[in-house]
Amino acid sequence: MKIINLAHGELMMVAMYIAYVLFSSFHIDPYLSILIAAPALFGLGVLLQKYLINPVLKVEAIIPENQVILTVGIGMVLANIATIIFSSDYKTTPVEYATKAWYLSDYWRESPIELSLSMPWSVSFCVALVITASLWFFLTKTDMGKSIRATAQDKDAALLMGVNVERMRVFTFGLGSALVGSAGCLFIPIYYLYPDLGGQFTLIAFVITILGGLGSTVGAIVGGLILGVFESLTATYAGMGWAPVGRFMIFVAALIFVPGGIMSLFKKWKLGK
Amino acid sequence: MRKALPLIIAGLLAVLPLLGLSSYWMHILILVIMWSVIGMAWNLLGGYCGQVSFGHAAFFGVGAYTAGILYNKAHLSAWWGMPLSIVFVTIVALIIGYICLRLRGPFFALGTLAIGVILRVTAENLTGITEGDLGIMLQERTWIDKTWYFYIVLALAVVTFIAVKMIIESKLGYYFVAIREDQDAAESLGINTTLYKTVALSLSAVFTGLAGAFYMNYMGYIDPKIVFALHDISIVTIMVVMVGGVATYWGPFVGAIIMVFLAEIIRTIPKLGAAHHTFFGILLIVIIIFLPNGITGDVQKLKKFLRIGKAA
Amino acid sequence: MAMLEVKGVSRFFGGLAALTDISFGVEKGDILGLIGPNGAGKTTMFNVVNGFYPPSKGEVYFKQKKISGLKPHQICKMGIARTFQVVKPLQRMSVLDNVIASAFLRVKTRTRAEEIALDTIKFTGLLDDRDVISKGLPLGKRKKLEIARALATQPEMLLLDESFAGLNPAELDESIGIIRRIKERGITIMIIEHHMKVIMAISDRIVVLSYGQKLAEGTPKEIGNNPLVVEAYLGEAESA
Amino acid sequence: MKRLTLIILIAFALSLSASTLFAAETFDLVIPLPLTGKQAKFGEMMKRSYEIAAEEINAKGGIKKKKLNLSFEDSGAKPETARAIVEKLIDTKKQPLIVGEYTSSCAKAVAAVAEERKTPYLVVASADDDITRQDYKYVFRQNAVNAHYADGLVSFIKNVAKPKTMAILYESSAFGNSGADAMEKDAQKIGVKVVLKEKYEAGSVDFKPLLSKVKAARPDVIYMVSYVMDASLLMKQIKELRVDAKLFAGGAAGFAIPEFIDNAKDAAENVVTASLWCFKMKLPGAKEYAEKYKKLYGDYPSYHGASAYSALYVVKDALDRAKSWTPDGIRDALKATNISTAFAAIKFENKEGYQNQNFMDTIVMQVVKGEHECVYPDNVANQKYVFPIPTWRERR
Repeated sequence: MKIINLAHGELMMVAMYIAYVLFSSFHIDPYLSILIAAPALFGLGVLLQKYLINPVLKVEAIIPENQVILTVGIGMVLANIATIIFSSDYKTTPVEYATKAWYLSDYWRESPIELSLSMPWSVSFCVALVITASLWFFLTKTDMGKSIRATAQDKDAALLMGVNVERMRVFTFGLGSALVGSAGCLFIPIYYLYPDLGGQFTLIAFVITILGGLGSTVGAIVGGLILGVFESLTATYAGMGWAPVGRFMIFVAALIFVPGGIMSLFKKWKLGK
Repeated sequence: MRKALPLIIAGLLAVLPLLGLSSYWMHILILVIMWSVIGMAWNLLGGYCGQVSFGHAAFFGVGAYTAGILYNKAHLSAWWGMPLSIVFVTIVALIIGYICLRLRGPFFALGTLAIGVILRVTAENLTGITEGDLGIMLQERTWIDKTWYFYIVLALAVVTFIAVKMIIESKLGYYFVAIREDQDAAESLGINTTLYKTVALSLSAVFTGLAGAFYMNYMGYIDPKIVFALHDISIVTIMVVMVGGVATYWGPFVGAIIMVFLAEIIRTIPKLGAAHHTFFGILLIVIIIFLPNGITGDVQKLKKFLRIGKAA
Repeated sequence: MAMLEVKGVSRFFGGLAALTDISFGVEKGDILGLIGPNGAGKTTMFNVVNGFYPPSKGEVYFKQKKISGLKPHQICKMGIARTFQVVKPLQRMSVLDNVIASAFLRVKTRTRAEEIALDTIKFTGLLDDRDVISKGLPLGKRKKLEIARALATQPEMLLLDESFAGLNPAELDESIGIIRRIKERGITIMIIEHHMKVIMAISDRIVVLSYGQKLAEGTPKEIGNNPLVVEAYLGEAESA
Repeated sequence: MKRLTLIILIAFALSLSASTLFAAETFDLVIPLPLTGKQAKFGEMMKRSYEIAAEEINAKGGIKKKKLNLSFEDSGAKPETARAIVEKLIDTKKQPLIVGEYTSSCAKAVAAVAEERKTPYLVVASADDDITRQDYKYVFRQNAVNAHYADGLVSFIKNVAKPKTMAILYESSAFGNSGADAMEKDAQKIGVKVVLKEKYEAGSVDFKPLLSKVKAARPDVIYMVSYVMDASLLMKQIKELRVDAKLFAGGAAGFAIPEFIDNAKDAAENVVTASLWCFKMKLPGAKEYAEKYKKLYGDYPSYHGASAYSALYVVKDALDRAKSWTPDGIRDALKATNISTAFAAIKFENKEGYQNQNFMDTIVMQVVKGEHECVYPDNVANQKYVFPIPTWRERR
């Protein structure tokens, strides 16, 4: 949709607080709270887009990036409100399986290598995969999804084809918020929570999206994988203190050399064939 | 009257220390003026040339570290950082410009944001040069009294103001605005957009860096998380200009007054104090929606708005 | 001697050819009309000459110097100015400031630039609108502003991309007058236009493009009689 | 326009007058703290502790019959704001002494102002060595310096664990850096070889690349200097990767707060950490304070809170003794401080290049059956340490 949302991490933070409240008051498992947090975030996203971002897109201003700065303001407000409500204490949802893991050597005594698989990480991974797959299906196979992609590609053309661009924007932003909301629920068992947590994850989200290619679901996965591998490499060979430098270097490099992201390379390669 | 306004304001500011203001108010004034300088610098690039940078902390930090490293390694007075920061900041600006200025619009914003973070982490890791996270502390600041700091930063502000005004009213200014309005059109009118964007970036960076070098001298302590801060420097810079007025001479000054002075007042209101981020977040949102060019940028709208309020 | 020479220019986008092996020349002081159906590659041709796209193959020469591969601003500095089909005024600047900005190409001081700008504005009939913010101008005046801005760079050659599209008859006549007077100043012109009558009336020579290929070249008369052109383009246009 | 100016003026006037009206019968103390931003958790904990102490002091008749009236100002962990607050306290509120702040960078800014303005400043929880190494006459620090944070732990390592090798992991911050450097030196002194010393960015999610390196280096001791929750993530992932060592040791901060155990759960078991204080240690007042805190806020405080709590007693003691409530009078009184508090015995000394620094014994806490216990040194310990510790596989 070409809307840059620097409050993305803060939205995730909101979802994590929802999961936290559900867990601590009603003992609802964080994974199950997706069912509540995602729709709630969808609603929040819709409201934000409808009453704040869409109006700004229409306002004529000298700086076209007003919309980006607006989301900074939204992020500030969300984080500060969270501080006021929940104080700045660190919260966690201490689920039983938080430190469970499966070990290869437990099943196979003489295994030559020690392999381990963390349970919450694996569950989060699988759920994330399911969500991504359904998103991909939704965007490519359904009418609504096609309208969204049309709007993203060419707003004016979509308008001419009878797509309600504004509604699509609102819906998409809601969808994006719901997704990041689910991510928050998947994340809370392996991480922790405090009001200012958002910022760093907004940045990581951008790195991944740009790496993979804006507007590409598969690209996001590829981008995530590349970033993961690259970060491990910098951490191993240059030291973990340098990992953020690696992360943002590859980001800037991608912005400049592969502006369409990795997926555009694939397309080119296919075309070339 | 209009022409004399800068003189009057500079004059008024210049006699302020003679009134025997407490050192607390002097501190606030110094911060207001320092932020005006940074705001004016950002405005040159963002407001006039249309390149929205989310990484001005990079230049602020390099300026501050130039002063800090000179003091720490070369055992010179940190004041040498002011002239020398011009050189270093320009070099950094040229490199950043070479990398980021080929990006357009929001991608430039994201690119500069990333560079800001890269510089911070680099400063944290190059412990041999920057002392890393331990930061650099001046054993003794030059003066205890704030009057001289005030005049130095005021002089810096006046120079910046005049420079910005001269630039904007010259060929450069026309070119900057042309680039902001339409990069393709500007290019086809014979404007070397890459060159002039780099010029805008470098000029903006130099003034920001000077403010950074001043900060080192004034505050006496820096570390990477302070001077390369994404939120506390880069984003506050944008807010100063957005709130005060985009592409106006006085906007950054008004913005700095609001962001420093008003922040100070609101922060100290009991109970509500902790919510000052909410206040500024909402202020920013309201301004972007209703006065998208800031308070001085949309004076007409503001006047209309206030008049309606009175009538009702 | 040709002012501008296009030699075997091709331009591909991905796998698609927008221009295929085009060659033609523009004589000094002439008006060359570039016509062809939508999507024929006319604007792409302009973008190649003007430097927005480097040609994939072939070269462009201006006054015997190779300009293909140069940046648009370098080409403009050498003396080729252009207008855009979709007008690109510097929206939040006044008409005068728009023109001053381009006048700075050849002069250093603001006073000189303003003199040139005022001259140009007078020449294009925009004097009364000089303080209007260009965003608020009606289309006809914006088209004139495009021309004024291009002229203020004091070019030797002017590329006009559909400067007449969307004008009412009165504006049209006025614009034709302006172009004739530009020609009188000795400026070479290359023009893209859909208005057949206009193009036939003002052009010295015409090049016809179709699907990225050169279909024909000649005087308006020759073109009017060329059966290929009539079939591919003119006939179609008249029946439409 | 007029209306706007009016509102601003009123707000401004209110903020100035609010605290000066009742000055006669009370002693006003404004404490700068980070109440927003990433450090707010500690600011909050300290704020609550100050409040508990103030209430106790007032219940017993205040300071020289004057009610201690506390208020707090949020510095957001920004040095320039901290500086502004302190300049205001000294100038407009004429506050004769400064207490507070949390981050070392803010404390450095405040210390510089305090020294310049000749107003005593009591540092409560900022650990950076440099703060009391500047020849400052007016800056006092009651918590240990970072270089000594791990003294207790080092002696524990030397006398109990007796390792040959050590890996040091630390977060990228002033606290992490100086903590790691100090441990490296100490390790050398006790003949332990540091096989790996590596830094990470605070707030990281995935420590596995780092831990794989640790695993390959097979150190006997893994020493980690981490703020907040990085500590629990590190231990969780250590457990997951089954990185075994004779001893997992933390350098205070993140390892010493209750959230560490809440979050790391069984992965926290047997981890030892340096600490300045533990509510279970044998120290009069410690337990009472901790219970009061727990009753009000549902959790036990860490040493940061205890230090803040005791700071007010140090202040009260100094004010009681001070010949005059002027900056110099209070400074002289502080200089002569010699009291025992719920945090530690406090006495400001000049030695080892530090000025007006309180030297305290630091302790070792260990997580035993899901709770922090004070295990070392023996004279304050409430329980015997668990050593050697089982491997991860054995714990299953």
